Amino acid sequence: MYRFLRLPILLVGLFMAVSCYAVNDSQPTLTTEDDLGPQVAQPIEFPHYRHAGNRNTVDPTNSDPTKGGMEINCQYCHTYARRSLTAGIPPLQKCIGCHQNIPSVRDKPRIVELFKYWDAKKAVPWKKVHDLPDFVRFTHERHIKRFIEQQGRPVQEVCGYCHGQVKEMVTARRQKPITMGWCVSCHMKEHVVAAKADIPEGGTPIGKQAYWYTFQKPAETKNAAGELTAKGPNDCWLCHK
Amino acid sequence: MKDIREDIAWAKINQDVMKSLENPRKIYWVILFFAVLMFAVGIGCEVYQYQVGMGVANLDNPHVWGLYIATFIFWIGMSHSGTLLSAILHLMHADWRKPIYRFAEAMTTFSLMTAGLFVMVHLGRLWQFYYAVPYPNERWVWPNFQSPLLWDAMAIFTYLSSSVLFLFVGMIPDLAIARDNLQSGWRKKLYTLLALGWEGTDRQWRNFRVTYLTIACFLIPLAVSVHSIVASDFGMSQQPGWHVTSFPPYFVAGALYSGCAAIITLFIILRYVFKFEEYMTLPILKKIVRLTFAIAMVWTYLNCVEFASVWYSHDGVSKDLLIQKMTGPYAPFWWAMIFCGSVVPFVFAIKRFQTHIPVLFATSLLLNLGMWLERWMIVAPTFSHGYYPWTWDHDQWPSMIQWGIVFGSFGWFTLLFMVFCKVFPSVSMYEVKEMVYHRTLHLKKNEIGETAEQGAH
Amino acid sequence: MTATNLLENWASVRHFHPIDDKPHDPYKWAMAIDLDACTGCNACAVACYAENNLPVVGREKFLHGQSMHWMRIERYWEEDGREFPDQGFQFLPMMCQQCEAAPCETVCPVGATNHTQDGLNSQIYNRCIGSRYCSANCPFKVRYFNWYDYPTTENVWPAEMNRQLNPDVTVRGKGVMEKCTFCVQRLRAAEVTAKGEGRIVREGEVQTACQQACPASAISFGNLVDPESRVHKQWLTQQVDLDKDKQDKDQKEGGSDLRGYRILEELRPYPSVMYLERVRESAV
Amino acid sequence: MIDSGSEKHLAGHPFDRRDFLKVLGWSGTAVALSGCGNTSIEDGKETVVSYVEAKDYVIPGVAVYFNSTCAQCDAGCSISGKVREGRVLKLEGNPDSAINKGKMCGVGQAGVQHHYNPDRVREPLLRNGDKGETITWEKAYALIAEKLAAVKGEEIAFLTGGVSGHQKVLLGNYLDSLGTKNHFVYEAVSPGVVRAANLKAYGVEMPRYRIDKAKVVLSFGADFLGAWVSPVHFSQQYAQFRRGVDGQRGVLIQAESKMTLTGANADRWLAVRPGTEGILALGIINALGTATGDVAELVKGYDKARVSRDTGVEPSNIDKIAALLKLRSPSLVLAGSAAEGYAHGSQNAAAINLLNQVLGNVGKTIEAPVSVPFPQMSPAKGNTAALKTLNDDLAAGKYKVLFNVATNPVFTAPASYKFRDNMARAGFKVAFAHYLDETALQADLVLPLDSAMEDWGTSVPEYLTEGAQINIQQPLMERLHPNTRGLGDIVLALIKQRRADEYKGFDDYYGYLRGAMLQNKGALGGGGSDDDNFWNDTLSRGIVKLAGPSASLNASMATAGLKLPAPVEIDEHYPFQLIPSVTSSLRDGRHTNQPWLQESPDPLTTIVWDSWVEMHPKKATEMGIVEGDIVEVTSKTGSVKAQVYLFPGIYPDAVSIPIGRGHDAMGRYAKGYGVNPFQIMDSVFESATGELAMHETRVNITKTGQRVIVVKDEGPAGGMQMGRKIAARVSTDQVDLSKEV
Repeated sequence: MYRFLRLPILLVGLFMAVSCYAVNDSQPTLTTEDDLGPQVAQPIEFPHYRHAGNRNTVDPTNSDPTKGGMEINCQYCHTYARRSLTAGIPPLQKCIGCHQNIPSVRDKPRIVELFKYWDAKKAVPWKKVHDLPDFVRFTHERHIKRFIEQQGRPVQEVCGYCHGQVKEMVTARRQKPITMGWCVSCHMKEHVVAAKADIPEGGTPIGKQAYWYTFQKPAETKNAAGELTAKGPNDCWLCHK
Repeated sequence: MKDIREDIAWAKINQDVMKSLENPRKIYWVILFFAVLMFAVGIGCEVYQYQVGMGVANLDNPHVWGLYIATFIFWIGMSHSGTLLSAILHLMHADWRKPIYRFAEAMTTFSLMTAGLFVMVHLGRLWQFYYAVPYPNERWVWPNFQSPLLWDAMAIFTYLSSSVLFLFVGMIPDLAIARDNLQSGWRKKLYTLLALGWEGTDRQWRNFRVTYLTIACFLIPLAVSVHSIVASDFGMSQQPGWHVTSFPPYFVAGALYSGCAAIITLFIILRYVFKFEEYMTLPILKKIVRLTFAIAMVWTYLNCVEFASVWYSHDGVSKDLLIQKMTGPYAPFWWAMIFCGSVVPFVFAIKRFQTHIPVLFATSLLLNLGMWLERWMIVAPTFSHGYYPWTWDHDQWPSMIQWGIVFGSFGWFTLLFMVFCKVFPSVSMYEVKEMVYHRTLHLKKNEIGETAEQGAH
Repeated sequence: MTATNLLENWASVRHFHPIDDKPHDPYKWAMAIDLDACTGCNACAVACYAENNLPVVGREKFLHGQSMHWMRIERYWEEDGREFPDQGFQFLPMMCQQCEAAPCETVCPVGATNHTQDGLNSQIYNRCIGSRYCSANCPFKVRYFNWYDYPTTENVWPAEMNRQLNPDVTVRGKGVMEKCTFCVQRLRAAEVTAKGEGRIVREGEVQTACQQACPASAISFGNLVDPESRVHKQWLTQQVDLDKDKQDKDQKEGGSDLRGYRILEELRPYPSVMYLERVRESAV
Repeated sequence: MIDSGSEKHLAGHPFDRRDFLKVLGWSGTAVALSGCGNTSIEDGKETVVSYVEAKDYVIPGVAVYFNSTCAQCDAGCSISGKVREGRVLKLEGNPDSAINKGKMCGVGQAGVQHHYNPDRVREPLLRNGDKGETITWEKAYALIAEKLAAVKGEEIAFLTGGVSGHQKVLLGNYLDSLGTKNHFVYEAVSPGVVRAANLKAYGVEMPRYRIDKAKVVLSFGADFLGAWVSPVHFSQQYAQFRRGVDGQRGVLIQAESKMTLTGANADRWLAVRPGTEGILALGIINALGTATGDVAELVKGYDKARVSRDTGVEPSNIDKIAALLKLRSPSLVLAGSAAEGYAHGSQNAAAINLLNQVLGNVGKTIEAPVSVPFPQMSPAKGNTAALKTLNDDLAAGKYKVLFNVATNPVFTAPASYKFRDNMARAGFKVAFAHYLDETALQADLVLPLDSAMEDWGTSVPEYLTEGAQINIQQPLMERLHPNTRGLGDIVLALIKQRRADEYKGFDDYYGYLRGAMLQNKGALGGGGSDDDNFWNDTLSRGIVKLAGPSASLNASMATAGLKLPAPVEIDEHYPFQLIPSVTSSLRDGRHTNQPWLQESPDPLTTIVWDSWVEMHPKKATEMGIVEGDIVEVTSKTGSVKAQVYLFPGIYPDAVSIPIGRGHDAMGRYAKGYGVNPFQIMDSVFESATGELAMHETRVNITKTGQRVIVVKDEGPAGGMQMGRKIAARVSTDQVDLSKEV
């Protein structure tokens, strides 16, 4: 006899469930290590682990190419990152510059392939792995300045925030979601502000604080360790323009 | 004359209304055919516009809104009459509403749906409309809750869902009747599903009454708010001609006005097409006509209020605009609006015409035209004569694509409405029975009273 | 913005009006245009086309009023019945006034146009759904809508011509609103550089394209908060304040002898562009 | 910035000097055009841009600026090209240049649209009936050699625009080698008459005008803000002039029959009866009352009443101007195209120059010009008389081979010249062309030229400002089309056919140019520095500044021969004077195919993409003409049909049609838009110089009955502000400018 109430109850229940989800879970799942992007086929299978990976402690000369890397700084090759929006791929000249002096691997297939490009004076057509939508203008420069140069954090850690554990990969593969919410989630966090003590006289207040705008002024926010913290800027026109 | 024959049998009511579902007059199919045709034209235009860009509507840079927004307001306005007839008159115990509220309610729902379409059609990037929906998303961005347009979207959506609910709830007993009158077929299945197991028990009736009344009470403020919010799309902006505090009541009055006019039109059509002469009687029509006349006068008054407030304010720009409306390129339309909206309704004041079907039909169409023009006159002239003289526009004439989509919307509405009337009982059987019952009760009372009086002597 | 953001500090996300207790710091980009120096030559408008990837819409679309010039040069003269405009014309470069209390911002249903912390009125193309409410509410009518998909329209950017497109500026597709950005791509680059060096952007370090091109140097642009900037000095001298009600000269009886004014400032959108009136020699 | 000398060797490969100019990772439309395209992360779909070799300063995502010279007009502004990933994106002004000081006009900025223009000629084309057949350069050179071998030196003619610098030297040598002296330097719009009048009055063709020093500028139709001589430079001076000398704001008075951009900026604009500018000048001398001797004698008859009657300028205005000129000194009087465009143009200009002398401006606001110390590099100035001579010679069948270097006389010669037909009389016509314009279409062989962004060169502007300078032009990116060539390269290749021994040391024009520059290192200010350093330094600056010799002004008040005709009576059949106006964005029509310029509204009428006939509203009302009416403008020579725009800034008995539109070839943005007033221009010549008198055509206007909507930026409110304070104006007595920043 209450049959006619079934549909309304169902509808109301559904609505409530959706609402509860909306309120509770308005911040979508963001960072997961296993959220791997697709494996991208590259013209040359560049071994990141070999270049950037940790040294093999047992065999410090790294004679076995399958174990241990050279611990080369990311910025040694991706030199544009600290000066430009894009991290870029180094000119082929850079690869050759080292490899012409490493005769031991000269006849390895990848290196042979590399020299083929060099002889033909053709750039290697690397595929983009972290390809953001065209209306997103992420700046590498600012993030490197902020975290590596101002705060002195390790390079691989800083790059790894967004690129994951590249030093363990062969060719790079996307590990983080890199969606807008994911970017924003980091900008909403309270980060430690590295106030360099030695800002020269006449340095502007902005030199001492990591953030642009006083309305988000970090000055009063301190974390448990007593360090100043602040959120990242929250301005659409930083990335979209 | 009486609103309805008191001697009409309940079985005949069932029979008549159920018959309307089966065999309307041939003209029904003609109307349906043209509705589909018009709708197809509209779809074609929209597809073209989607592909090529909004430019095909011949809108331009200062003049960014056109017929879409005007017609949007028009349809929103249409939706008010249903609420007026079914909810307000229900609360006021106006008995005569009973045979006609169902289709008025359907009209509300469908004109809201049509209005909603215009919001979409109007968007430059229709495919991104979901950005305006507040839901948790991976972008971590909410829509702008300050924007009247967002309030609008929400208000319309709420009103639409409530209207659908109201229409549906009010139909449950009738659906049960329809279910019980059929033996088999898809209709039987449909009615069975929708009747929600209605058996007509006392308890069900009691719950039904409460539910219905509650939704009715809920719907009235909603209806007023919807059009007030549509008005605030304009009133909250600072453009001359829009920035007027009297806009919300003005819009609501206009809405009721156009809604009533539309009811008269549809009344006449339904009465003929579905052979409802017995139920949609001329005395009822007369009542609507009088109501419409009253609202027309309210609208005229509010119109004058708008002009007066522009006039006594020291806002030169608004004054300029008003003069421009009266004398500029839009003058023919503006005067047509005044004529159709304020002069034509005096036909309704003439007793002879209050039940004269051809005259009423023509007049109601004119009123609708006037109300549509009113919306256009709100939207367009401000763009062509705003604050900044350099960007004053030539009279911006809508392209055929824009007209096509507006045209198509009428097809879409007619299509929905006609299909509804064919599938669902468009006259409320149980309420008409109630009405007849009440009338006979009244008679009986009179008889009893008379006898008692006689007996006293 | 997240739900938390929404619930906690909605107001601070939306309002950066000069009237509150939150002064702009360290940047507030503003402009001053000297109409007495402006010759109406259109160099600024062409510079804007070059810098900001503006489409050339062609004759037909221009006829329909669908042109896309972010910066337009308006030409006025006094039509008081005289036979010749013998006192010359007045030219007025008009573009988005980057209002502090911008009428366009509050009405956008999706928040595609917002106020940035450095006092710009941002327009986010990829967020825009094309309701065009912002343009409807703009008293200056300086917002331009992409009525067509110009990137794919014939002869807008045919092969080779498209190589000129500035990679720092999004090329807008159909259905989005656009407007003058004060060359935000240049501002942001300068801000990032300055910040990396622990200082603020210096006067003259960044120029808008129109300012850079203007042969008569009629346009000055800079950081209004920076006391060293020319714009700051100009605004100060002309007693023009972002908050219209704080302008001393308006209180002065009999008007002032200062040339600075902002267009439609009586509506109080607090525009960030000050114009200096054109001067006419009274001796001839 | 460009490192050429120190060739680095890396793994056996020499470092390519111009590698940085290569386009980096251009994947068609995808990169730039999909602005609102993909909305989510895409992995592995696009290719990353990378170099094989790169200079340290080449960073993807960061623009590099290279200095060069604008080639859009002859003013010689220095530019700084923004280059990213091997693409030139934008042209900005080079702040080091004394001419433009970092500023640019619209035409100059549209130079990128010339470079990237889709309608450029890409291959050498040989006429085959009505079609052009693609041939190789070798074949083209061989063909030229073959044709030249068959003719005598004097049967060869060269038609060019203004040339200067090493190009001029090389071209001169080539002409020498051919044994011809027939070099015609032609500019359709040139101040030829003014040059001649200046030479007479001041002893130099083009003195330095110091608008910035003047307190009053009285300009007789010199559109120095729009299109006259060096507009960007003058605009800067103008801004200075408005800001004031000693706190006093400069006053601009413009007298002309059709308002120009400069006129629109004037404090007082005088509508002068066409052709009576000289009379007005003499009338002002008379009103000044300071002249003595010959001059006083000359102006005696020019009393206010007569001058006012002749010129249409009110006597009160003449008084006011004379009073102002007396009061505020120094002043500057300019003679522009409106004064020189008549058969008595020289007389007009002489009278105007006389006014300058009477006012004592020579030496104050009219200064001696400087010139480069290399006379062979100084510019060959174009004029219209050259074309007239060439045309007559062609008609007489004097030439068998005609070389045309990127000029377009078929478009810019008056139809009465019948240039197209006369050109056909030359047996073999070679066109060096950017576009297949009207003239190139008549050629037998079309050689595609590099754009200014691909080519090497040097130039010396005609109008030099502070000190002499040689402008350097260098490639900003690699060739867009592999088969175009620089003019220098082509001439070098051709001269090698004649004098192989002399030029065998130069592989290409770049080599020639570098060699020539290094040879004169000392004189070019590079004495002491090593060759590579000097060269790199020169390229990175884009300008070589020199202490040039300064000519001296000779201020003789020669009144001899100065005789002004009375204003012409209205001709019944042709009641209007036609004023072909030069607009600031289209000039002589060579840039019409650049869409930014087509869509750049004309500053005065705000019309885009079309031509118009400017008419005074009063006259139009009399004739029942309204805006948008299509009228037929008929002269003795021909007629054109165009829309009417009612414009009060014109003398009522004159109509004006702008020059530059009305192409029937050239490209998609030029062809079919508007009309070409050259088609109805009568062949009347200035009596002293033989220049084409462009303002001497008289026309009749008839309604055709058609009407169109004028495509323009202004709305129906026109120039009215409707009581709003939009473009506000204040008079000098109500404002205190001294306190301003």
